[in-house]
Amino acid sequence: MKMRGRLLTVVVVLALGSALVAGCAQGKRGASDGTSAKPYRIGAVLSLTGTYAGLGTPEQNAIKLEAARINAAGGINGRLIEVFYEDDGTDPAKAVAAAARLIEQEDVLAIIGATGTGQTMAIRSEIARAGVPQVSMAGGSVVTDDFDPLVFQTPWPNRIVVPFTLKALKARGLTKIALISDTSGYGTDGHDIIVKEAAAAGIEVVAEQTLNPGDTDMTAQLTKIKGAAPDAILMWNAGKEAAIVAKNMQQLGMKTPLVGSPGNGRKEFIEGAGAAAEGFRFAAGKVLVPAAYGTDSEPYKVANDFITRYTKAYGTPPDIFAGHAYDAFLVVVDALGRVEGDVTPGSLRDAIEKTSGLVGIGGTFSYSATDHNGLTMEELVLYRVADKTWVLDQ
Amino acid sequence: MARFLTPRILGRALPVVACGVLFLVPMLTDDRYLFKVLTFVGLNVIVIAGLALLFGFAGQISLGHAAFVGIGAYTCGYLTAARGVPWIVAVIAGTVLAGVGGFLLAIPSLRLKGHYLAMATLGFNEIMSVLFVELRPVTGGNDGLRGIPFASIGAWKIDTPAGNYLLVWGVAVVVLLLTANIIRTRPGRAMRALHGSELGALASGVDTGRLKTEVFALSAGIAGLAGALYASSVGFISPSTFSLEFSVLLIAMVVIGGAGSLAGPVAACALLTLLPYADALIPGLSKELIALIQDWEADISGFVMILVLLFAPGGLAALGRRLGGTSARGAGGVQ
Amino acid sequence: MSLLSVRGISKRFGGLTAVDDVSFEVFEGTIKALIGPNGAGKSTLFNLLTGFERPDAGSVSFGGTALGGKRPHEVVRVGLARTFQNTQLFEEMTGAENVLVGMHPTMRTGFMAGALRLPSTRAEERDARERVGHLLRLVGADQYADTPAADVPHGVRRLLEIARALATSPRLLLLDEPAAGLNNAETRTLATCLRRIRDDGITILVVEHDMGLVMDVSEEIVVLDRGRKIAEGPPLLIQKDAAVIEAYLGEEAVYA
Amino acid sequence: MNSAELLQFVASGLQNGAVYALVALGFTLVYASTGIINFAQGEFFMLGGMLAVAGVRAGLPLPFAALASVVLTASIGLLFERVALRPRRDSGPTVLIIITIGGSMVMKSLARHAFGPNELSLPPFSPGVPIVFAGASIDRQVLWIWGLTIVAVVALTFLYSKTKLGRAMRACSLSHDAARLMGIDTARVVMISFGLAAALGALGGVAVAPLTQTAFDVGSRAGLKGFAAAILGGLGNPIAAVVGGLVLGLLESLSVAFISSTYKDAISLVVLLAVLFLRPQGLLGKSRREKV
Repeated sequence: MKMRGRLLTVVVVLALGSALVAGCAQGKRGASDGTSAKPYRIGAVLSLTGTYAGLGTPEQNAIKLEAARINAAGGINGRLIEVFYEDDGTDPAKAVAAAARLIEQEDVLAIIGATGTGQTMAIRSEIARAGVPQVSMAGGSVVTDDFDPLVFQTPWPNRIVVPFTLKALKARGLTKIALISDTSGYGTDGHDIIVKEAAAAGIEVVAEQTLNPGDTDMTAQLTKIKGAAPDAILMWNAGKEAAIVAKNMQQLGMKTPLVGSPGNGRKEFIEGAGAAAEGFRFAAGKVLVPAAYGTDSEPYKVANDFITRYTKAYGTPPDIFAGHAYDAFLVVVDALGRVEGDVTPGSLRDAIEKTSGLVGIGGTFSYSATDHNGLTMEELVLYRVADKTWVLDQ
Repeated sequence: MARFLTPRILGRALPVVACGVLFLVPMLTDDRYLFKVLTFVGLNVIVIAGLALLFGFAGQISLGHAAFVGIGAYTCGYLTAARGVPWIVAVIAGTVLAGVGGFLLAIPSLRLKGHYLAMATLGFNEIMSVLFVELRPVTGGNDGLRGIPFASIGAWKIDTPAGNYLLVWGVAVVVLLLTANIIRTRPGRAMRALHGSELGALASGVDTGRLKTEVFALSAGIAGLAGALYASSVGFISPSTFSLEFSVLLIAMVVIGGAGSLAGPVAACALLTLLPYADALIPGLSKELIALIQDWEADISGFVMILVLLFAPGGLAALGRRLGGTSARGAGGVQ
Repeated sequence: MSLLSVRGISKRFGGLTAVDDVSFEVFEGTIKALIGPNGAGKSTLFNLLTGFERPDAGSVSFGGTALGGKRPHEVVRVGLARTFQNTQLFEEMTGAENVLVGMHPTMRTGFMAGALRLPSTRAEERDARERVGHLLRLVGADQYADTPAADVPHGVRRLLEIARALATSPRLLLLDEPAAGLNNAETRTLATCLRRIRDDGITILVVEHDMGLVMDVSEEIVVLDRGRKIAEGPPLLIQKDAAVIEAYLGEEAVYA
Repeated sequence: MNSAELLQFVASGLQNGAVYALVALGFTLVYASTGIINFAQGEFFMLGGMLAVAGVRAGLPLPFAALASVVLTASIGLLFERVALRPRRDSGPTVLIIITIGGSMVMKSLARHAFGPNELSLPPFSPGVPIVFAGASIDRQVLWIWGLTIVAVVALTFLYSKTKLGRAMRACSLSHDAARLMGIDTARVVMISFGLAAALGALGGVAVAPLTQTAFDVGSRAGLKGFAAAILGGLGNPIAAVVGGLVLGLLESLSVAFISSTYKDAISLVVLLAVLFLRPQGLLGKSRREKV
């Protein structure tokens, strides 16, 4: 009896507490209603801790920077923008709770996020139920391939990058490739598309190896690859293992060209791989070397401006993830400015879908009723690492 | 006279009041976020009830319970989303399959104790994590399994957060009552005896080998049940949810709650599950403070774990007993 | 009538022969003592009888059935219960709960029935608690029914263990040094208790160092030395046995 | 597959294996004197690498930065034992284990606050082209890792067998009460073993960082592998820890060579479980009989 009593006391306390909290939460919401010219409320679900902390942090930096800039200039339609950040800890379940909170307690008009593909997919049911548009910064093809009218995406998905990379390989006469990809969502997605598209691009995949995030030595996989004698090694991953692959190749005396994914466009890769990074090639948007846009073009100015301000604010130039977040925020803000009549999640979604020729960091976005990624291969260029920095590989 | 009656009256009245309040929440609020968070608490409470049996009472450690939750979740998710199996059948299948998994893991682990059992179950969790990623036709790999339908029994569909909350807590309360009953009767005593002294238990005629496998299977099955409910509550599952860290967190909840207690681990589970959402549940915090709390959440959890155990080695259960003024008893003390 | 019959049982640990070709009988309704200097193999012999160790040779039969290959809990179910030299109580459970665990083999409630608290479970539970109360009174530990075993005085711990063994409804009770650590008064209580148990029809085989107790209660004594049986007979004869005296003198020479 | 390739796989296995061994040594050291598994051991590995990077960034020459990092991590280990574990020394192992889990969460998260979420690089100890041996090429840093592992094992073996402290540690591993009766200050011994374990973990972290870079979250995996290696070899003796580490490393690289790189971790875990089920005391452990 005693134990049952205690057990139920716990349950009672819990229930009473939640009821109390519920009341307060409602009170809070009631108070915020009916204010005129209140700010537009935007939610952001980011991985600020956990595995993707290295991606979510620059994303938050970029959004904060842009929100402050727009608010300093008077906001949109005379209304300020208020961004509510939620950390999903790189956990899908937490992302769901975060999205529910943004929708229920903060009454947001749109959600930017999530950082990762898994988290992006996880919050879909919340998004769908509330009819709130979502602009994801995750690169998984599945985000827009598995089409949802409410979900938009700013990074270049593998569906675009892979054919571009394969074309670039073919153009350079590298037709026999070995593939090494990691077992994360990004790597698996890339792997599948590469295998599917290779034949059409005139490329033969002669070896396939995987690595696990956290692996510290890839000489075993590379020794297998070496035996297959490929023209080039195509690596698809985003983590710190990329630098190890490059260094292990150098250690094994492999002169085979190494080609990577946009996920490798991080200065940590160049630092980590050191001399082994020289000659490494990968496809990505033009943000890394804005001159690729042409120095008098609009995109150049946008990118250069962002890079300058970001560097000034945070002491380090933005990486591609900061760029994706800039774009996601820009897409929402741009649409807010174009909504006619009442701004509701529904009208905002329609406005986002009508986005056309919007110059961002990752490229020029034009969404349509069937394309919620809005980018094309035109936005991509091939980079090469030379003298510890990125140069265009012509 | 009244003095002696009080605990009995309380003992009878509290369950009714508790359930009443718990199930009144949906009438007091319609905040779906609140329901989501409380649903997570309820799901974890279910897992903890089973793990408290296995670890807190029978003394058998498992660092693989997240994998059992995963087995339940993927079984239910796959069967309902891809095969169109009725929800209730899928939940039973998930529960049974996780239980069978626990049984199969328990048999070779019988000889293992302490750290070795920890390693074996931990290894099992890691192997299952690899399988959740690689068995893509069933699990959807890293992209996860989407479009898992809500719970439904016949034509009745439980598709609102409030309904889901009631469903999960309904199951949680039933599981808690059943486990509490088990603890107070013959199998529960045998478990506590096994924990206290395996030799003593054997000499009392307890088939400890069989008992271990039974408790392991039961505990894994309960974890699978929670997993199945998780799948239909969230509608999306992916491998990272059922990681080793989750298993470790579950064990931490039981230890912080206090071995040999059910109420303690349930309280610890509620506290640790709510911690990440504390900012949202306590109204009136500034945005800066909220961001700070989110940023430092892992530090806070870690410190809380250390502090609780430093100042209450018997866990919350012992702390509660001390505050409640009950005379000092053995660390178990469950009647 | 012979209840337990041990035939040529042996056990080796590495190079050491702990029990060497020992045979003896225990007759129903008697108290038999097993004595010998330290390291004579008494505890090992107990472990062999109760399934905690497997003999290398020899056989044990109990009430006509062979115990060979039976595991400890199966041995208990056949009707052979034991206590330990280092008491193996469940420290966090109360005295009554400790004894209730001993009722395990005679009770039937499984996980399902326990979880649902069926009427049959409640009835069984009530009966069991009644019997536990009776057993605690029998051994004289009833005032510790609600005390966690960890807080029970040393002397009573042994009584609790005896009560727990009795709870399994044994025909033969194996007691491993029940008087160790008891004072004189407690030992006298123990002797009374043992006789009462015997009078209830339960046969007792006891390993004991306290010669006063052994001579007082036992009807027959087996003496082991270095794994071998060196003597067997009624107390008065054993006291005069030359081999036994030599074995114990040898021990005194070492330990004096 | 030719012999040079096979040798390359073996070299790869031994490289990872040596790292696992260094972490496993830390587990084994703490286990021997306290009977608990220190789940924060992987974080000492992480701290070793991170603090060395911080030292280099602060302008310290690499050898000093490495040394300072090992010493600092050892002090953190001592402090952790003193503040968080000593007060609960008499509680059961599970309570202590959960405290170490709490400690690892705090250390990992604090490292993220201090050093940021991105990976950091450390220059190699002795830059230069890889050594080629019978067709297999080996990075110079790997020689450092092997050398440090050997030094650590020799030093530990010497410590255990020849010094007073080592004897005290072995006495503690058998029984704290008995050790206290022998006049050994068990609290001090436990604290020193924590310090040494932290130093060993840090040494591994420093030695590996030039090869793999380091980040706030490398500790969990290192801890997992080290724990597995310690269990595989048999808890409580340094040689067994090293054998466990090397076997685990070889299992992984040979899985890549002959089976599949995707399942290499799963395969090595299955082998680990098989060893555990068939020989619970590990490959080199002595079976411990339970006294009735």
